[in-house]
Amino acid sequence: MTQSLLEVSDLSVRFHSRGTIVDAVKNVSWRLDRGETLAILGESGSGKSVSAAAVMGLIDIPPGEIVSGRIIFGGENILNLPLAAREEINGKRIAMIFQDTLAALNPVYTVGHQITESMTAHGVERGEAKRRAVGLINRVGIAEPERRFNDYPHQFSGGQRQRIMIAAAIAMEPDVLIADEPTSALDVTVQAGILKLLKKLQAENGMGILMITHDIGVASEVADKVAVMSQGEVVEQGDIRSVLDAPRHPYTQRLLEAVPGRRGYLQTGATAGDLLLEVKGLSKFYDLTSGLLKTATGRKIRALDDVSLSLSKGEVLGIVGESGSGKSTLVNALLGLIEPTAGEVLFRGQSMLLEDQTAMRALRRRIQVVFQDPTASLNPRMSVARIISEPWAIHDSVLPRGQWPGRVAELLEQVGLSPDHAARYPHQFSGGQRQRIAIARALALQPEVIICDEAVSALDVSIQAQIIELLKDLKRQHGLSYLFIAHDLPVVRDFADRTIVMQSGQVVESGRTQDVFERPQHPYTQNLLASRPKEERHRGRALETLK
Amino acid sequence: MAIRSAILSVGATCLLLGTSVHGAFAQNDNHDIIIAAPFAFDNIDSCNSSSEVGLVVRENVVEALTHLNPVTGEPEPRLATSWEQTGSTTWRITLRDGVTFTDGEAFDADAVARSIERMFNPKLDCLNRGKLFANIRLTPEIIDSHTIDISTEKPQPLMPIFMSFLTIESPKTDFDTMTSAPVGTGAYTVPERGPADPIVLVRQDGYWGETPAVSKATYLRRDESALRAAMVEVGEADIGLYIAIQDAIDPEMDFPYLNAETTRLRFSFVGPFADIRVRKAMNLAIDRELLRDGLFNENYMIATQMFLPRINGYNPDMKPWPYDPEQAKKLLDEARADGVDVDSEIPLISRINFYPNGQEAMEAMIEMWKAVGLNIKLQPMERAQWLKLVNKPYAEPRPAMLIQEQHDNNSGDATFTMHFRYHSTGQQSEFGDPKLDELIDAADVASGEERVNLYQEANAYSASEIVPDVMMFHMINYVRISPRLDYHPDALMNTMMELSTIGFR
Amino acid sequence: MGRYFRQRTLQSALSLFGLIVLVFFLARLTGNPADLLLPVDTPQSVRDEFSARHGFDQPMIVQFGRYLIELTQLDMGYSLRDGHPALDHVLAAFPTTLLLSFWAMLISLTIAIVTGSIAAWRPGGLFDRIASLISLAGASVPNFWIAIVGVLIFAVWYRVLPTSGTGTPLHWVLPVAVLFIRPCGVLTQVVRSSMIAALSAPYTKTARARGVRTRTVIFGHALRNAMLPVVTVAGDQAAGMINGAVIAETIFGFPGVGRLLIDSIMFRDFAVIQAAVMVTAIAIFFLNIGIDIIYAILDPRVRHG
Amino acid sequence: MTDVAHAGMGDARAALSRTADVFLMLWRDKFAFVSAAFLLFVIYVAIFGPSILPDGALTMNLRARNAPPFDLERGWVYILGADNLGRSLLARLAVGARYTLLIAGSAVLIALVIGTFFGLIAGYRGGRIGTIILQLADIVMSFPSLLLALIVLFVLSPQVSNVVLVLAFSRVPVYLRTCRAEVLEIRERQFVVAAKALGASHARMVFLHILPNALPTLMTLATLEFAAVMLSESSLSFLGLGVQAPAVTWGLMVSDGRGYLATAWWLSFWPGVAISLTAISANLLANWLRTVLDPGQRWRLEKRGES
Repeated sequence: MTQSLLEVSDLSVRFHSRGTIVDAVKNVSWRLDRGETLAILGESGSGKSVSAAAVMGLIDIPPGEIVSGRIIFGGENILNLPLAAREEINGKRIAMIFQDTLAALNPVYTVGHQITESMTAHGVERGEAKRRAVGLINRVGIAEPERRFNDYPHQFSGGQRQRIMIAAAIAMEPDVLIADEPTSALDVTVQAGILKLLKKLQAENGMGILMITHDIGVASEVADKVAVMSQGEVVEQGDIRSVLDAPRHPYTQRLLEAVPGRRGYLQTGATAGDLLLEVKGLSKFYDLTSGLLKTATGRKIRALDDVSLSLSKGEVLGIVGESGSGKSTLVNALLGLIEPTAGEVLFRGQSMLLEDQTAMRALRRRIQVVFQDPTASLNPRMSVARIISEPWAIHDSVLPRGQWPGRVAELLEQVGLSPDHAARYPHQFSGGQRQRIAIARALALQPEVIICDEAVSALDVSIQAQIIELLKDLKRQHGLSYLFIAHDLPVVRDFADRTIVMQSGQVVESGRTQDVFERPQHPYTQNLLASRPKEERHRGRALETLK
Repeated sequence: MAIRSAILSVGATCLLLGTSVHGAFAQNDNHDIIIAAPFAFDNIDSCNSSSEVGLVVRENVVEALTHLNPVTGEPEPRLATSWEQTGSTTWRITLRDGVTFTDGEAFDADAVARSIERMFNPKLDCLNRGKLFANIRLTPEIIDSHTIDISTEKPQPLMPIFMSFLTIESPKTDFDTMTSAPVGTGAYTVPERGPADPIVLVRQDGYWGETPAVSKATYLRRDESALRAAMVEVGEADIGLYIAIQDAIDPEMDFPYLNAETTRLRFSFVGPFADIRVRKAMNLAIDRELLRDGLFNENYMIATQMFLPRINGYNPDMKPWPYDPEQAKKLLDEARADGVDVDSEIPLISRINFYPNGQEAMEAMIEMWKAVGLNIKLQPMERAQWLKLVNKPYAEPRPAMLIQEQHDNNSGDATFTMHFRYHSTGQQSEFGDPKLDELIDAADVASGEERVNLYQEANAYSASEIVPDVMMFHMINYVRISPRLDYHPDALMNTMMELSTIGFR
Repeated sequence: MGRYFRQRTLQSALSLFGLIVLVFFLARLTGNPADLLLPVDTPQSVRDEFSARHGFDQPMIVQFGRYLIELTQLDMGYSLRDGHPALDHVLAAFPTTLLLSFWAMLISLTIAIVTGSIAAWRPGGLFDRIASLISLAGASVPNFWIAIVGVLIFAVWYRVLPTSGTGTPLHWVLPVAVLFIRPCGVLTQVVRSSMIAALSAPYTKTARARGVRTRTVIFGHALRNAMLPVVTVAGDQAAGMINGAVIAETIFGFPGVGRLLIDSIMFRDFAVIQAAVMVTAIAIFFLNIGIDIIYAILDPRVRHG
Repeated sequence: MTDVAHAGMGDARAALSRTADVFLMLWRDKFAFVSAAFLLFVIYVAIFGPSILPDGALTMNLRARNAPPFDLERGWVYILGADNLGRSLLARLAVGARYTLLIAGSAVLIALVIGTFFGLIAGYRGGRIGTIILQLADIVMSFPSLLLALIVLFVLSPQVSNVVLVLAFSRVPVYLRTCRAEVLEIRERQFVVAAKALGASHARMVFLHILPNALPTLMTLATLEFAAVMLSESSLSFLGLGVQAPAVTWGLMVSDGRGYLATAWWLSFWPGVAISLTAISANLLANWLRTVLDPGQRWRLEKRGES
C-alpha cells in the first residue's frame, strides 16, 4: 500500500465537561490522496467535523482529549508534534475553510491583511505576500482585487467571503484543503460557483480536498470518495458512486431514502378545490433612508413588486427563491406583520387588509404559520402546553379553558408526540420534535392554510423527510392547504403541486411543479435548476425517464 | 494595632519605592507656615470679616478700629487710638497717625468713612452688615483727617465693641463689587490668585506696628479633621484648625480653646412644652456630666446661659440643672395628671453635621429622656430645612419640638444674644414674657454696671421662671499646632487668628 | 462623519437642555441661598434684600428666562459665594478632575487588560480565581474608607506619601488609587469575559488554522475584538468618574469639579451648580464622541454601517 | 442536543428536580455556594438578628465608649467592641443589616421595575417614544446624584424611604438601557413574530414573550447593582446626604466611625467588612447567575450524565 497524503487511523476523541464525558468520535479512520476529494458525510451531531479539527490541532485540550489514534501526514504522526511544528503545518501544508464566513473571518481586519497574514506567518516577506494576495483574490474570481484588498469582510457577500477564505487557504499552495461545510449557508447558484472554484483549484495544483458536508448533493458533486458518519463512527466508506448507488449500511440506506427530490412529482388532482387565498398585485416598497433623522433619499427598495398568486383548498403551492428574492416579505405581508404598499390579499374572497381588527382576527385564524427555526420560534420560557394553547388564549372564543389540556394532548398525538410532553420546555426536545410542536401550535386554531416558511430547511434530511410526511398526513386528514416556501429545490419538487419562482421581489415563473422543473421558461429558473448538484439533476431525470 | 500589623508587608513594599520621598515635602527652615482649615474661604472681602473669613484677613490684612482683649473682652486701640461718646448717639474717634495702606494710600478719616459706607452698600452681600449692623445704621462724619464722628439712630453704648468689627480697606477697593484680594493696613498682603488656588498671605515691609515673625501663610482647605491632624503630625502643615476631639490625642500638639459657641436645645412653646413642668423635667432628666465626660471631655463647660463668662451680662451665680430623674418623673406625672400630653412622640430637630459629636449627644439625651418616660424622636435635617424652623416667621401651626442650636457670641456684649432669643420680638424667640421683655429693653439702652446687672437679672429670670431651653455646653475646639511654632490659641480664635502672635521656637 | 457629528451634537444639545431645565428648577426647590450664605442670626429684612439683589424673589420662570438669555451670551452667571463668574470656577477646577480621571482610567485599563487577558487564557484556573477575587474585593470597599485608611498607612505611619494636596506626582498617588479601584474591578471582569468569548470565536480558530502564531492570535486577533465591549464599558466608567471624584477631591483637598459641585450644592450656589453640570455634561459628550471614534477605528463594521 | 431525557416525570417531580439542579449547580461553584450561604446568613440576621440580641445591647452606655473588640468581659455581644456611645457593634451591625439590605434591596427593586418598564416601552415601541425615553435616561444619567440626594433630603425628609428613592432613581437608566437592548434583540426572535402572527395583543407579547426572556439578564444585573447601590449608599452617608440617625446602615457606621480610624479602628472596620463581604458575595453570585443563564457556559456547572 502506497503512503497516503493524509491518513487518520483509529482516532477517538472525547470531551469532558464537569463530570460528563462525550465521545465525539470513536475509532475513526480515513485516508486522503493527492488530487483526490474525500467527503465526510453526516448529519448534525455525527462528529463529522471532529477528525478535521484534530488534524488542524483545533481541539482544545482540555476539555477535549484525544484518546487514541494517529494522524499521519508527511510520514509523521502529527499528533505528536510540538506546537511550533504544528503551526508550521497549519496554513502552509494543510489549510482549512469554514462554514460561517462572517464569523470565521476576523471582522476588524481587511481581507487583504488576513490573506497576507497566512503567508507572512510562514515566512513570506510582507511585500511579496501582499503582491501575491492580490493575485490570489483575482484567482478566486473577485473583480478589482486591488481595490477589494483593503475592504473588510462585512463588505463582501457570503459567496465572496467564502472565496476570500479559499484565497487565504490556498495562499501557501497547501497539500490538503479541508472544507468544513463550505457552502451550507449559501444560495444554490452561489454554491455551484464555489464548488466549481474548488475543483478548478484542485485541478491546478493537485491538492487533496477533505469536504465535510451534510449535503449528499454537494458530496456527489465534488467527491471521489465518501465516508458516511453517524454518532461518532464511520459507518460506511468507499467510492462515491458505489456508496450512493448501492449503500450497504442501513444508516446510509435510510439517509439516501430520506433525501428529497427522489420521489417524482405529486400527481396533482386537488386543484379543483375552492379558491382559498388570492394575492393580487401585492407590492412593498421601502424608502431608502439614511441617518438618525431618517431623511428619505428618494430611492426605493422594491422588496415585493406586483406579486400575484392563488392557493386552492387542498393544494400545496411551492414558492422558491434565493435570499433577497422577497419571499420573506411575502410571508410577512400575508401574516399581516407588514403593511403592503399596494395590492390585495383575499381569503375566500374577503380582503385581509381591513382596518376592522375584530374581523381581521377572525380571518387571520384561518391562516397559520410554521417558521424555519424551531428553536427560535418557540418561547424557551413557556411549557409545551402553554405554547400550544396560546392561540386559544389569544382567540378566546375558540375553546373553553377547561378543554385545553385534552386538546393539547390530542394535538401532540397528531404531530407524533406523546401527551406527556405537555409539561416540558422546548429545550428538552430535539430539533425535529420542536418543529412538531410548532406544527401542533399552528393546528390549534384549525386553520385552512398553513404557511410553511422554510419549515424544513434547518433540519437534517432524515428529520426533514419525517416532517414532510407529517405535513402530508395532516393535509390528508384536515384538508389543509400549504404555502410552502423554500430555497431548497428538491423539497419543493417532492411536495408542491404548483411552484412559483421569485427573484428580486417579482414572480418570474409559475406553473405546475413538473412544468417548472422540466421546462423552465425564465433564464433565472433555468440557471437555478442548472446550479443544482448533478446528482440531483441526474436523479430527477432518471426518475422522470422511468415514468 | 491589628490593621497596622496586617498591612506591614504592603507598607514595606512601599517603603522600598519611596526611598527619598521625605525631601519632597519636608518642612522648610524659613518662616513660612501652612494652615489647614475646613473652610473654603470663598469670599475674603473685608466686609465679611465677622465670619470665618476673619481667620484669614482680620488684623492680618485689614485692621479694625479697635481690638478686643482676648482675656477681658475689653476693646483696645488699634487703628483708633482713642474714642469717646460725644452725644447720646454720637461717638468721636481719633485715628492713628502715620499709617498707610499696603497699596500706598494713606489711612485717614476718608478711608474710614468710605469703608463704613461700602459696608452699607446694598449692592454688596456684606456679612458684617447682615450679622451686626442690620438694625444699626452707622453714619460717619469726617471731622478732620484723623478724627471722625460715628452716629447712630438710637443710643449705642457698645460702639467700641462694634468698632472691633469695622475693618478698614484701602480707598482703592472697588465700591460696588466684592474683592478676592483685599488691601488693608495690616502686615500682610493677599496676592491675586486663580479661583482654585489656595489663599496665601505675604508679609510686607513698612507695617506701622511690630514686624511679625511669620513671613508667609498659606491657608489650605481640608475637609476631614483626621487629615488636618495628620498634616500637622507629618509636618505638611503647621496649624490644623478645628481638630475633632477624637483626633486631638496628643497634648503636646493639640490645644483646646473655648470657641465661644454655646449649645442648647430650644423648646417650641407648644403642646406639652407649653407646660413649664415638662420643660423643667426635661432639664432635670439630663445627666450633663455624664454627657460631657462620655462624649466630650472635661474642657467643655456645662453652660447655664447662652454666652461665655467674658461677655458683659454673664451671670456667674447661676447653677447648672442638677441630674434628678426622680424629680423629673414627678413633674411629668403632675403634668400628666393635669391633662398635659407627655406621652406622645415629640421630634427633636437636629442639624446634620452640626458640631462634632452633636448627633451622638442628641442620641444620648434621647436615651436619658426615655429613662424618665419621654418619647423623643430624632429628626435630622439639612441646614436649609433646619433654618426654616429656626427663624421667624414661623410656619403655622408650629408643632411641639426641640431644636438643636448652637450660638456664638464673640462680640463681648449680651445684647447680641438676649434680644434675639429671649425678647418677644426676637427673631428666634418662642415666647413672650412681659417682664423679661422689660428687662432686656432696659438693658439694651443702659451702659456700664447697670447694663451688666440688668442682663444678669434677665438671664437668671429666664432660666428659672421660663426655662426656654435645655442648656448644654460651652464648646471647645482643638487646634493642632506644630512644635516648631510658639503659639497658643486665645479666646478669639473662632473669628480671627493674628499671625503676629505666632512665633517660632 | 460630519453628518454623524451634527446629529450627535443635536441630540446631545437636546439632552443638555433638558438637563439644564431639570437642574435649574429642581435645585431651586432646595431652599433659598440667602438662608445658607447669611449667618443664622441674620434678620429677615437682610435676607429679603439679599434675595432681591440676586433676583431670587422673582417668579421662577422669569429667573429661568433671564438665565437662558445670559446663556446665549455664554454668561453662566456669578458665584454667590465670591462673585466670580461661575464658568471661571468650573474651568479652573476642570483640569484637575480631568487629569485625575485620566490617570485613574489609564491605570484601570492597563491593569484590567493585562489581568483580564491572562485570566481568560485559562478560565477557572488559579490565576483567574485569584484575580477575580482581588478585583471584586477592591471594588467592594467604600472608597472614602480606602482613602482615609490609605492616608493613615502611607502618609502617617510610613510617611512615604503626602497626606493630601496637589503638587508633586506623589500627591496624585492616593487620589488616583481611590478612583481607579472600582473601575479596574469592573473592567477586569469585562476584559476577562470578552476575551474568553474572543478566544473561542470562529475567527480565532481560522487564524490558528492558517498557522498564525499563538501570540499573534491572542494579541492581534482576539484582543482587538475583545476590546470592543471594553471600550464601551470604559466609556461608561469614565463618565461615572465624577461621583468618585467628589469623594477623592473632598478628602484630599483637590480643587476639582467634584468638590466644587458638592460645595455649590451645599451652599445652593445655583450658577456654579448649573455651570458645573453643564461643563461636565459637555465633557461627557466629547468623551462619548471619542468612544465612538475609537470604536469606529477598532471596528470597521461601525465605520461603514 | 438534549433529547427527551427524563421521560414520564410528573410536574411536581420536575419542579423538585429543577430546584435540586439549581442547588447542584450552586454546589459546583464553591465561591458561589459560599456567597449564597453568606447572603442567606445576612438576610437571616437582618430579619431575626435584632430580636435574638440580649436586652440592652443597643442602649447606649457611655462608660463602655469605644470598648475594644475581642474582649469578653462585657459578654459575647461586645465581641466586636462598642461604638462611641458604648453600644455593642455586633448588635449595631445586626440592626444595620436590616436597614442596609432593606435600602439596597428596595432601591434595586424599584429601579429594576421602573427601568424595565420604560425599557420595555422604549424597546418595544421604538420610534419617537423610544427616542424620548432614551433621551430622558441620558438626562437622568448625567443629573448629579448628589444634587438629587440633596433635593430629596430637603424637599422630603431624610427618611429611609427617601434615600431609597435617590438611589433607585439614579440607577433607573442602567436597567432601562439594558432592558431596551434586550427587547430590541428579543422582539426580532421568531417566537415573538409567531405570537404576533397569531394576533397576540401587545400586552401578551411584552409580558409573556419578551419580558420573561429579558429577565435573566436583568436579574444578573440587579444582583451586581445590589453591591453597587450598597456602596453608593455609604458614599451618600459620607457626604452627610444619606440615611440619618436613629436609622443606621453599615455605610453610615463606616462613615461615622471614620473619625476614629486612628484611635478606635473597629468602629468603621467591622461595618466596612460587612459591606465588602456582602458586595463580594453579590458579585460572585451574579457571576454564577451569568454562567447558569448563558446556555454556552452553563455546561461548566451542569450535573453528571447530562449532555
